[in-house]
Amino acid sequence: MKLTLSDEQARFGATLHDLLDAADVPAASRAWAAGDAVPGCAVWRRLADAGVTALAVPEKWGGLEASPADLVVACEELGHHALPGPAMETVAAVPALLAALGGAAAERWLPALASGEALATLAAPPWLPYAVDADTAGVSLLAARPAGAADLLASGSPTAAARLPGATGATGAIVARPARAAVGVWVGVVGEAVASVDPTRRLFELGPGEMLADDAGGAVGRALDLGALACAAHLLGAGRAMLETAVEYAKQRVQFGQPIGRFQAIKHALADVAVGLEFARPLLYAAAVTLTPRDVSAAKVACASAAHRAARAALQVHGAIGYTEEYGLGRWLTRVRALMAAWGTSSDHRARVLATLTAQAEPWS
Amino acid sequence: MKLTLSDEQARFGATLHDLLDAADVPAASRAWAAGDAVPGCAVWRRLADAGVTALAVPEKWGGLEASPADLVVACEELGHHALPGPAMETVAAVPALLAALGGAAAERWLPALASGEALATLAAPPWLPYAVDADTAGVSLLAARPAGAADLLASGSPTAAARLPGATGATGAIVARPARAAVGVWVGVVGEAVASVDPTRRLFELGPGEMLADDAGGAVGRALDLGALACAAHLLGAGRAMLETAVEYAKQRVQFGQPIGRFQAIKHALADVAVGLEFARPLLYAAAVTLTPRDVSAAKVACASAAHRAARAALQVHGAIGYTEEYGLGRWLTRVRALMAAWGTSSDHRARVLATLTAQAEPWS
Amino acid sequence: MREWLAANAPAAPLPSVDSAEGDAAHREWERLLTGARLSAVSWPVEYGGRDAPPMHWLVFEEEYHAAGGPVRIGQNGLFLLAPTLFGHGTAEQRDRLLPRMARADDVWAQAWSEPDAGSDLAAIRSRATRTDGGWLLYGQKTWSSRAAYADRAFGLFRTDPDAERHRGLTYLMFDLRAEGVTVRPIRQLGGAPGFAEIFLDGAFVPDADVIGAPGDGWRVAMSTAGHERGLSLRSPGRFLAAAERLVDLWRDSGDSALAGRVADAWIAAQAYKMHGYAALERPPGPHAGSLGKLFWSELDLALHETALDLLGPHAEVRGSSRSGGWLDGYLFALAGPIYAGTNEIQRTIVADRVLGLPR
Amino acid sequence: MREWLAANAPAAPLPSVDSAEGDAAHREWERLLTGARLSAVSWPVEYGGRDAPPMHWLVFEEEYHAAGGPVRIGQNGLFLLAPTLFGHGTAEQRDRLLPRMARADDVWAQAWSEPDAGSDLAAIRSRATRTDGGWLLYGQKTWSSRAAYADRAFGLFRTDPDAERHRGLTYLMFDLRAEGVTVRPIRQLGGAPGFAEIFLDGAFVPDADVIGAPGDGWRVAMSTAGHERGLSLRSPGRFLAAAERLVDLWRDSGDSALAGRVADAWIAAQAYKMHGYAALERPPGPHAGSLGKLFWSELDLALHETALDLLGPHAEVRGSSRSGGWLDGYLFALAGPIYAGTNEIQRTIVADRVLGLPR
Repeated sequence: MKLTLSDEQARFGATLHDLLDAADVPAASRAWAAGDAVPGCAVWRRLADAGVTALAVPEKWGGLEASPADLVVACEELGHHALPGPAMETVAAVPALLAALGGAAAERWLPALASGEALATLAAPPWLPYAVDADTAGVSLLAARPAGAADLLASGSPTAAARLPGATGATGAIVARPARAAVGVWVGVVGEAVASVDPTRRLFELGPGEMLADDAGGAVGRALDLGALACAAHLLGAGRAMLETAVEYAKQRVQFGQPIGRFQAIKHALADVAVGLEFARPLLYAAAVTLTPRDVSAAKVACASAAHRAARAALQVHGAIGYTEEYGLGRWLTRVRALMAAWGTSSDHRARVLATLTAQAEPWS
Repeated sequence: MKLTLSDEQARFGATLHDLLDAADVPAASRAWAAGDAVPGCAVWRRLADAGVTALAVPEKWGGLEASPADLVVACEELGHHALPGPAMETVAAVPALLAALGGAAAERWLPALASGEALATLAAPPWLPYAVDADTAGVSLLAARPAGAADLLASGSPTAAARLPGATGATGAIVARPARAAVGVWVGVVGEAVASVDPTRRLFELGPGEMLADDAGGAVGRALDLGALACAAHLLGAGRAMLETAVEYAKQRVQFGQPIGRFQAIKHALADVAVGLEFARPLLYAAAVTLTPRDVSAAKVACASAAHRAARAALQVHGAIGYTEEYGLGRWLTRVRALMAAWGTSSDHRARVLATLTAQAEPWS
Repeated sequence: MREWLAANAPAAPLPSVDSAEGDAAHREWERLLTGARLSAVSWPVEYGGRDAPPMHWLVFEEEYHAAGGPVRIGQNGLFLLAPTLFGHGTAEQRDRLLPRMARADDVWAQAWSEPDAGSDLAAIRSRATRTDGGWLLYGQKTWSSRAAYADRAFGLFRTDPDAERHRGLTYLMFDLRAEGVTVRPIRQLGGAPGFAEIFLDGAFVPDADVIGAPGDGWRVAMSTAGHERGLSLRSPGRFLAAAERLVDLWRDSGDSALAGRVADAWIAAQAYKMHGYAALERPPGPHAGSLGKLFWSELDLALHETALDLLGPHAEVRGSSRSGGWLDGYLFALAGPIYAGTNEIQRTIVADRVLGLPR
Repeated sequence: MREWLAANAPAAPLPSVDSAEGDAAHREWERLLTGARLSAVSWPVEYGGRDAPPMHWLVFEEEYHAAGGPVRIGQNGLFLLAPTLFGHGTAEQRDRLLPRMARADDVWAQAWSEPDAGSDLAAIRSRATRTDGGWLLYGQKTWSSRAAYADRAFGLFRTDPDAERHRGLTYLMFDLRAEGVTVRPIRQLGGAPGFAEIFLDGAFVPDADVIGAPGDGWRVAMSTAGHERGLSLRSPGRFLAAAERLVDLWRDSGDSALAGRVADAWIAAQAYKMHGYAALERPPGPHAGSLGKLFWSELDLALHETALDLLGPHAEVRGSSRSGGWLDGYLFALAGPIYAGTNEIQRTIVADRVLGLPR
């Protein structure tokens, strides 16, 4: 099993880090949140030049057909810089789904995704009731069961089944688990806009347009798992960024006559953050090797917890300044809060881990 | 509502504290654990002289018919000193049960309980599968449903119903919730001995002997609630003792050239303990006023959490010495661990709080 | 009172208090409350209150939040400045300021923190220099809550530049629209300007707007800080209402795996309520405010984090239609462990002054 | 190996290793393991090992714990002293000591802590004074794990009384049955004498039982401390086996409210396993042991506390028949955040040396 990065992978990550460091991501984020995707798309084009958008695209459609581990390296850096844009969708889930569908759909969009000409987004209730940045993406897909796109079950657990009122999210009523219907894939028709805690995540409901497949449950499930893996990597990168920021701030900020990083309360809180990140990482790499639902879920839970702990500690270390929109920390805080809820919540993924351990049916099969 | 102690109640607590401080409770505990109850019973007789064993006994049987708040004051001091002996049973649950049964049973035992001539114990599965100190108690009662004493439900929740394999505890199999049968009360016949984490809690299974009542669900439920309230007070007292001990130790113990109580990690951990105890106390007093199942459950959960947090922090502050049998801390550590599991676990009581809030049936009715 | 609230409380949430339209709407609401003499029930009748004992005030708060009453735009004034005026102000100050405060004719901002004096409040450097009939203010304040739309502010200024730390400070009130005052709103997570920087360059404060004696500001302020850390700013009502909503959300969700956290949050809200009632029966110790602040700030986070976990993928959605406003409440709760004395400061206070650990 | 374990691992748990009969039973088990050349698989063949690479050792540990293998009575020797002998000992020492260690002919105790040197190990005061052909030991050691029934011990002694703190210390091995040595067992929670005090009054240690150079003991010891804090003492196998048992317990209990904690504990055990495997691919940083110790000690508590909560009222019961041994495991897990460097010390190490925060 390969649980650490090769030198080549480490270099790839460092290259992306330098690329994003040189780009003005904070300015691109402000513009993106305000509806101007131009500076952000420019950064995405540079990432495409570095191969990021081609990683999950098969070679026959102009892609690199890279390993999921390479994908994880790239996605961690996107999270490390809190880049705006539909990252998990463009880099992981949508190319995986199109490649699995193959044929005309793959032919139509995969070359454009690989080259970076188009960004992609996806709605797949219940894990993904909203499609992020559907106003900017060149490819918007909807994966759902036909009966109203409301009952696509991400987990075999009764919990998740009973919980989600569906894409409209209006009632909160308990819904019974419906009889399984085949999962379809459509071109998405952009519907109502919804505001996210992360202002760079411009959420939209999607309705079904042109149908691309009428029975693609397996492909959709694997695509969502790849997206969840990418999301875990994104969370880990964001957590790492917040730890780095908090450590730097704690060295500089003076109160009571000394840098606050000398206070044991600060030291110990940040040490716990370091432990959380350190032990989430191997689960992420292991999931990239196996791609089993259980391992993907374990990675998502662990990375979300580690990122959440990092967010809480970093905010507490910064105090009020961390709570401002102006200071950079908020870009990660809000991203983490949003991604904890997307691509399956920790409740969903914990339930899936237990379901696989206690030999209940595999989801999406 | 009365949520603080009267001056008289505070004086009562102080009197008991002085009484127990003057008694050699550690020596009595060692003897009790070794099977010699004589020194412990001597302490109990002094408590009886101070009125403790008469608090829950009606006046007509020689008791004081005191308020539950007085009971809580006394029980907190018993926990504060980690006195050996069946405290919740003798002081709260058994007198309440016998008083509710009335008649011959009350006549037979209540005067002896009030005067301190006899200690009492109780088994009532599933909350109390074992009777503590049944080898020493003069009164041993078993409250159960007739069909094997295995299905007495402490909570209306399916969780608790499905969980407990019953008094024998052997299989751990899921049992379906049985049809309700009436709750009977028997004189207990001492069965197999079981070792508790707290060596002063000498556990025994009880079998049914002479039947005292064949349909006493309400009385048993109220008695168990009074016992759970007393248990919560005991836990709070134990938590307070551990906080006091840890604070004293942190002032004395020098490492790295200064008292460890000067280190922020120690300070903050103990401050969190103080917060937990401070906010558990008003729930305890409120439950003593209302005696509703919901308030008793809230108090048990909060006092157990506060005591558990105190135990963890106190052990960590003490380090290895806290882990020894010789040093006193272990008396409280093991008592708390045992009482967290007795008189309804936190899972049971949380489920009961939610059941009452979401308007499910009241238990024991 | 319950009927009045049921009849008059806004059916839909008002716009954010930290927006121009929200500011106007919340001031309007306060005038409505004042009309029913409900804006400051615990004040003496002469200032528009009802002389309500603290227990009644707690019940008012429970009813207010249970009815979904809006955020109190005047809370800095009502819960922080007013107690200071009752304790240290003059009759003239009370007569002049309190009725306008109750009606939200004057909305008050806090002006405590400075860039280098956050947790370390005694490090204040903004100064007030003596001038004819009053003082001239210089320096910078920050994290001034509500200052973007407020009318007036109160805070500490150094009047004796040679005195160290918490000596030589004076408690002053000033007009945010006065000459020499520049307010720069700070946008916070979520985008609303919940607080602001205040730049002071010679703004005039008449002697009549000094509270207590010049140089005695630390002592005066600590009584306000006690109020901020204590019950008044964080009455149990808000948490109790949130806990009830959380239980409803949980019941509707059917997510049994989160039952324990829901129960614990509800129990903690009850504990906070009972603790408040107990404090009315017997005055709590001098540092009860620190214990309380640690408890309510963690309770508020637990309530909101549990709710977000119950909301599943809708947890990232702003506003109230899809996520019941929990996300917005969460962003507010995140600030709890930071403001009014960080929780780290509070834990040290508890350890040193309540437990007596060596400093 | 799996078959051998299945065929030979004791069906019922052995008596506590800290009792006379348990000591004998565990030594007997080690001899059986040695016979199958499984007691020290990672050692060179010449000392009774199999030259197994670390990955195979991890797999051995997983299989060992999955099969319910007993506590390793020789673990102080196998996992702490042996690496020190391989790194700093002489060939003569290895030849003389390792085969007896593998067979549990010699069971080793640690002798690090002293009454005033717990977390602050550099404050050691026990001393070794020079004599003809060796050293005489004086002073007191405490929290010496396994010393009640062990044969020999290793630890640090001050050989240069004028040197400060961690200078002037020497790493020595001594016989617990020798003249001048008194062992006083300390009963711990649960009643077993898991550790002991050692009183030293002129016990003789020949030069052959010094490891490394006299005065160089701190450096030698830190390599052992690294082992103690690192993987070797806490291989993932034990936690993985416990996590599997926890999932079984949860499934049988049907307590859905605890599902989240069960899943988190299982995930954490997996994380610890994968972290261990990753460390084999690429050597971890110098303070990985501190990160790991924080993680496994909290993991161990989480596993056992969750299990006790699942056991309901049976959680207070000792032994394995009614509570599956979880309570006894919990008492052991409670010591995790204390020994081998308290978690407070470890957090400070991580903050200072991994994160670079100011000291």
